[in-house]
Amino acid sequence: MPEKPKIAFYWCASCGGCEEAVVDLAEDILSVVAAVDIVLWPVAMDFKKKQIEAMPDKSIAATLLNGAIRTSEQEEMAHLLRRKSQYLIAYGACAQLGGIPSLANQFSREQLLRYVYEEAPTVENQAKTRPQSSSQNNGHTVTLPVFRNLVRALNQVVEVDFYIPGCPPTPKMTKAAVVALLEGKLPPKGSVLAPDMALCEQCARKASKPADLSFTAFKRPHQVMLDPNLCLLAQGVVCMGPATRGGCEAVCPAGNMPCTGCFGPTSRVRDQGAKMLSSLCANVAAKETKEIDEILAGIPDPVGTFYRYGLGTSLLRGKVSLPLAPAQKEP
Amino acid sequence: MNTNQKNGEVRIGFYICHCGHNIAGMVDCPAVAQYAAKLPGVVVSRDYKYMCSDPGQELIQQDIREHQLNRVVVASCSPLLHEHTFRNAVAAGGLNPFYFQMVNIREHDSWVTADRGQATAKAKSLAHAAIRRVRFHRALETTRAPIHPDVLVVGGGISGIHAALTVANAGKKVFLVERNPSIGGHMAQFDKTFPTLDCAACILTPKMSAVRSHENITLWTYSEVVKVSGYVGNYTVTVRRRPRYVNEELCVGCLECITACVFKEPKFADEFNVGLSKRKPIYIPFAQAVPPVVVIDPERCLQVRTGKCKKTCLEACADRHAIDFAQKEELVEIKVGNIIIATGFKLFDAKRLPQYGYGRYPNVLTAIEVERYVNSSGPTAGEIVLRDGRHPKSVGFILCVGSRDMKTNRWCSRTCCMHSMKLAQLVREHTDADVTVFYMDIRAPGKGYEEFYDKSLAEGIQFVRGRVAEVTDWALSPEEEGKLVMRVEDTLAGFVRRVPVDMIVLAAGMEPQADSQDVRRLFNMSCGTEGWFLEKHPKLAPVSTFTDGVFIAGCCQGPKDIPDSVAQAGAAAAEAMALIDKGYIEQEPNTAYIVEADCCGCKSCLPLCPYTAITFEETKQKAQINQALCKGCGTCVAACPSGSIKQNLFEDEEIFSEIEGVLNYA
Amino acid sequence: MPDPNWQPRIVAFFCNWCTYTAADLAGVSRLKYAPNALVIRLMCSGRVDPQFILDALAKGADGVLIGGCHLGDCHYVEGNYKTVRRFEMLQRLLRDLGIEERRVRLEWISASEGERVKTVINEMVEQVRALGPLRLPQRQEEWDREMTPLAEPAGQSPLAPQRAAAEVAHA
Amino acid sequence: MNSETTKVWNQAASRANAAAHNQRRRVTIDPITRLEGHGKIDIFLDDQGDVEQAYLQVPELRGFEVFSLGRPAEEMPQITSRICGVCPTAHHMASTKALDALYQVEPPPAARKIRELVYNTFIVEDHALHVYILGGPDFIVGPQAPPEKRNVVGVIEKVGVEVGKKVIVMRRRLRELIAYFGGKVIHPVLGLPGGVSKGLKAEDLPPFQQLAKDTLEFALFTLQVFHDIVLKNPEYVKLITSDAYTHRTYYMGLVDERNRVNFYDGQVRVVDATGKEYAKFAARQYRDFVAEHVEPWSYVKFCFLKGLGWHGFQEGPQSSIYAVAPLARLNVADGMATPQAQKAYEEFFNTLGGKPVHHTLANHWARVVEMIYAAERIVELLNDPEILSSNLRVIPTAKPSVGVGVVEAPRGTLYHHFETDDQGLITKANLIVATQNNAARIAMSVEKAAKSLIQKGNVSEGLLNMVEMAFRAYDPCFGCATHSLPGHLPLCVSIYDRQRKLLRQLAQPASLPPG
Repeated sequence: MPEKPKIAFYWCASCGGCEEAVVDLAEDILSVVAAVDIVLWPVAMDFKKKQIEAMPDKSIAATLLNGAIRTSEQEEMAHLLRRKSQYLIAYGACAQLGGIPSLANQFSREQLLRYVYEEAPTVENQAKTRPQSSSQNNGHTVTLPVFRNLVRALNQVVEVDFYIPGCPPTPKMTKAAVVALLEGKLPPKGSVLAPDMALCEQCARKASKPADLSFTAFKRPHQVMLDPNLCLLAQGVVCMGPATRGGCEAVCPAGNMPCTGCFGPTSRVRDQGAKMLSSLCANVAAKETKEIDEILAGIPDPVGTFYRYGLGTSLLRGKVSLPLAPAQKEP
Repeated sequence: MNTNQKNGEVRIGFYICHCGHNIAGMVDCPAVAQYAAKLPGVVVSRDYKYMCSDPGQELIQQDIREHQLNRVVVASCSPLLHEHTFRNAVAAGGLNPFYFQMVNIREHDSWVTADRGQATAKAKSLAHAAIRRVRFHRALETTRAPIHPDVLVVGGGISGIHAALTVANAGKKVFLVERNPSIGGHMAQFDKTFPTLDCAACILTPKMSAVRSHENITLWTYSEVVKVSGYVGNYTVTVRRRPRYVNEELCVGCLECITACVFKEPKFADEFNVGLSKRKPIYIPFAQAVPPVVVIDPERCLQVRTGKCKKTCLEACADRHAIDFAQKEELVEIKVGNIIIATGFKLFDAKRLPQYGYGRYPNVLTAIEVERYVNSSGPTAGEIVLRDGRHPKSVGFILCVGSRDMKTNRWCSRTCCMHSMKLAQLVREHTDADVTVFYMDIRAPGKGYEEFYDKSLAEGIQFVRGRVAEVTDWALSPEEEGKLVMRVEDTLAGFVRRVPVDMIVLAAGMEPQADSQDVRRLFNMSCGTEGWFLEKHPKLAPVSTFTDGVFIAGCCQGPKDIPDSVAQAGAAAAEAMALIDKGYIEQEPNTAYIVEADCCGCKSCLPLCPYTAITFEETKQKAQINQALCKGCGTCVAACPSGSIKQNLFEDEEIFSEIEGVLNYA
Repeated sequence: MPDPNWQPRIVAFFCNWCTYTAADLAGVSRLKYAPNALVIRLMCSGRVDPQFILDALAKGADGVLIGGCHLGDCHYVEGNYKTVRRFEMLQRLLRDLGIEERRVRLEWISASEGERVKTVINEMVEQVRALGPLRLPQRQEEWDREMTPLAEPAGQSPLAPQRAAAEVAHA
Repeated sequence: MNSETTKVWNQAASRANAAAHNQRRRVTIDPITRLEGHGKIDIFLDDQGDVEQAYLQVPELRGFEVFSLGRPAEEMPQITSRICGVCPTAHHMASTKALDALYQVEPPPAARKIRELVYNTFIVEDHALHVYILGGPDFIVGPQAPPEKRNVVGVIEKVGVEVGKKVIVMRRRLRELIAYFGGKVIHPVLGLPGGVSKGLKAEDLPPFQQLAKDTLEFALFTLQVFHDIVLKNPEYVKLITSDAYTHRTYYMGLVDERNRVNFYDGQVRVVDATGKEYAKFAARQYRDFVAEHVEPWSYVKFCFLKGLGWHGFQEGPQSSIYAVAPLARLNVADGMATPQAQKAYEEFFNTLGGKPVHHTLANHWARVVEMIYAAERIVELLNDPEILSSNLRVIPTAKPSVGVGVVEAPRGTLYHHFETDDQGLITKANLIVATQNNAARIAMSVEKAAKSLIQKGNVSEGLLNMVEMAFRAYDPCFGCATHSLPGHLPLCVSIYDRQRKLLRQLAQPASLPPG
């Protein structure tokens, strides 16, 4: 029988939701598994890194890698799998856009470590001990991976062939992508394997949006009784749907909450946040700067609102004035 | 289409223009050309003395043929000036004209940069941007929109009248809208006109009645434009017609109603005679008014104000029933293709210069007042008298009142010198008073104007060079008793003089109309800082504005005399007719369009379009842009959250590549 | 560290009808001003996509200037109102991302205000000069330098020793 | 320890020794990269080749507390759920409850019930995952079974493919219920201060009631499986109660007003090694009782009882270390709130010799008891007419300042603590998660297992699994623990000799199913 295509799954700085998403293929996953030869799946099965290294380059048909990249180890694995795979696929928002972890790019590495290990309310650490990439403990040298200054999306570390968006991606899309892989029916390199149309298309509330909507106030979800049928923007709640790639079938609006943009922008947009900002603000009703500012004050956290999942891959990539910690010695 | 556009490879020709020394004087053109030559895609890179010249354009066409260019970049002056020239050149070379990009290195570089090195560097950056940008250009077709042949003329002064007649004589329909009850404007108030001293009425009245009788002219006096929408070739204009309570068709101007009015005596200031005479609530603006019909002043008429009046006027007009108190204000909507603005000027209010005592000393007059005095149909039937009825023995003219003055208006009103000399001569003619003209400079730069100055001198009019410091009735010597004394430094004699006279005439300058800002917004024009309407180009498009199909004539554009006003009016008429006879206007293909496959129907763009060009296609559940209505501002393009709206000539890629370009050259 | 012969680089987005024309007027009037502003012409300030501003900064601009018609004078009725609304929010966003508000400026300059083009650009250049270089491309390069050890072939990677040991093991 | 096991060990051990000798004592079985961020264990031997010290490490960190600063508080349920995609519902709910406290709003009864319904559904689904797929293999298939059998495939062979299917289908249906309310099952969106975003439509109730029935049936069936396969096997019971897997520490868990186990709400109760109540407190007081200790060799912070102070990794009377998760919950509670669960609860303690039970491996059994309670609770809630009410929200009006929320995550007590400005923007956040509470005890379990099993440098695959069992019983989630990466901890053990040379590295797969 002909050799089955080798597939690898791998995770970096992710929450595991992407892995669960694969598991959520439920019954379907069996058919997928039957068709391929999974050579690497950390949460699921044993493997030897040596086996991967021993493989000829490009001998893995495709690697689906989820999670952002924050440590030296994750970088190294990304490079290894890039070498060994014909297709490297960024799976999920973190690998594709940096994801929620990349919100950390608004803060410095030092801020992060200081708070977590010294300032957090429950920490008792007079000695100001901090995890070290290499530490001595009664004569034992114990090592940890290096914690980078920035959170990165996969394509900021290695070349990426395809992207499967979502936090997490839907089983449906995952299956479709794997099938496309198996049948070799792949779009041009660099494509996002999801519809290239914004989410509203799929939203049950679409028809309820008035044609002449302009904003006299922005409301935060907890401040209003949310109408389960009316377009959330029409209710003054910021919904990222118009600036977000479709494919999830508008599950968050179905849960009566606004879209927060996890599928990222369409292929025609370079910076999802800037675009959403542009369209929202242009439609603000007020003309006087003072009134405009009052209305816009209804969006207290522009970064978190417009770049919830994409700060790491936005045009600015994070807070540009962050002090950099000197590149640490590898253990 | 020429084959150059078929093959995928981009072949750019780059040309930098010396513009004589205008550019080459500050920018090292050969260096820029060498720099550009090395940029990707550039196959030809040249510098040339005058790109806009025929040989310059021919150069481009040749290269297109010989080097199979499929993109052209010209670095020269502002695209607002020559973009079309070069597009045509490119088209003549067999290339779609929109494979062209222009770089403005004159207005934006060589003319504004002091250092040659910096200017050259800037030119390179700008060139780099254009070379990157042009790569993304696509073949586009200009679209044509039909032009409505009718023309609107706003303002019934000499400029408006002449423009209206010119257009009407060419067989086009014209709407002439005038705010006052009669057309004629300031010129109708003049007695004679310089430098020929022929009677203003004699030359104006025929034109006025011609307007009335012209089959192609619809004259709406006592009316104002209140709303304008649409664009060149297709304007929709709303005009408010105020009720004059007199049916223009029925009134024959017999004026019996005026005699019959319950007010036995005229007791209200007469606007035409600038308050020097009185009129009744029902009146005719002036003898030669057009339309020659009476008008009822709603502020004054008892019937209109209180509804309690014997209405003796009605009886007087019993046979014609021309008087109609039932008249109401009406809004009329008309469609026109072009608009000529001739809203004129307002005179400087001499009271703003208290040192001249206007309004404090009865015998300090303004030029226009004297103008009315000397006019035989004026308040004194041509007699120049002091307020006490005596004839002045001496008269002084103060020039530049509210002109060339940092405290009021900086500009020269251009007509006051001539106007004052004219009045001076008329004063001499009507009285034998001594006339002294106090001036800063005599400006007589027109045909026969200098001669007119000589004539004034010959007639014994005194000219004292110096700006009058103050006018006072405080006599310091017996001969100053009962006179107005002008204190002035005679800058030629070099000492301060006190000159006692009986009458002082202030040559008040011209100012933009009080409501020029509103009018500007109404017609989407720009104003200069002084408030005069801004022409598209001071030299090359003096009667055009930045809004296509809106032209300006006469003093609304800036102070000028009658000949200039008439000339401009003719020019404006000609511009309008040029468009009309062409029959259509070419629209820059910079419209926005929606890629249907990309649009998710989020409706974010719909409220943004001021021209309602974007509509929502219910069946497809997608937005659409009506190319005919789109003006190409690109606001919706910037706002489309999924990047599904594109703009011809201003595609995202084009602008991003321009950004890269300008930043690329370090 | 800042390079001594650094000159501020400002990308200017000017609307065709007012500010671009005003800049032409400044030229016709031969007003001399700083050469640091590079003008990109758009039909209306309403076309200025916030992406353009971020992209300009990310690609090396030290400042961005947007010029449009005065409010109420927009050639397209209300385009500039959309601009000012976007601008207000963008300023907050930039502040949160560590970019000084004074690097991005919105100015209404009518076609007749050539003098104002000169003043605004000169001011802008000076205030950006005072802020110093933004150098985002360089900064992002510096950010990514921490990765370089791993960008090299696996052999040189920090975990090499372990792997070496491993090879021995399986020899 | 039975002879079979011993045999396997000795064979493996001798192989290993030979290998070690050939390669000058530098053997590496290298799966380390599989374990990035998912924890690794370094074991240091002394000259005799006995264990000197073992380090359980977690090498990752994301710093949610920091990048939450300045964000609107109401976004926390959705942001913090990204701490872990395996138990997003736990984080979502803890944050949501913190928001109730922050805005001082009491959700309407229906909203509270929907939250509880979703939460208990999540508990069953997650416990099922562990019992059958993650931890289960150790028992169902057996600790001595070869690694390739020690996963869901092996489980299915043992219990039959029908059961395997049943598990997968059951989990899918339960997750569909969560998605119904939460929009998504991974990272749901229903939680708002003062309520939930979405209610239950009458027409959708019947299928869910059916699901509830099936769930209870499934839970009871699971107990049966546990009986048949585990409890009927004296070997297992011996293993469970063996000293290698026993620690005398404090226990912490959430209890209702009658001190019965509750996952969603109640007071936190702490009992000492003798089962005596050490403390009982409301969530907002957690800072008086819980403290975190930092070690330079791990990104995870180790919790201990603040009042007692940090005394290192030790058990017994000196210990300030406590455990959470199923066993702990049963230990701190006086009983279960539902009949069937209560029965199972009593049986649990009777069999294992009364409260408190200190045997780490008993967690598996406790987990099954909890499944039954959760299932019964689901039945109750779905038969409560109020569940259909459309009164689901109270709009907060109070000025926000501080809010602490606590829930029992499947892996133990979970605290979310937020402070905000008047606008409700986060000014301070602190998150103490299940596995962090357990971290110290897990480390101890591992070291204890290692010490008791590794002698004279003899190391074997079998050992590794025994060590792995020591912590897998906790079903630790180091993703949660560091607010960083998830992972039903796959294990890598590195063993160093006296010269601190890497002696060996051993690895086991974590056991999610390939299908």
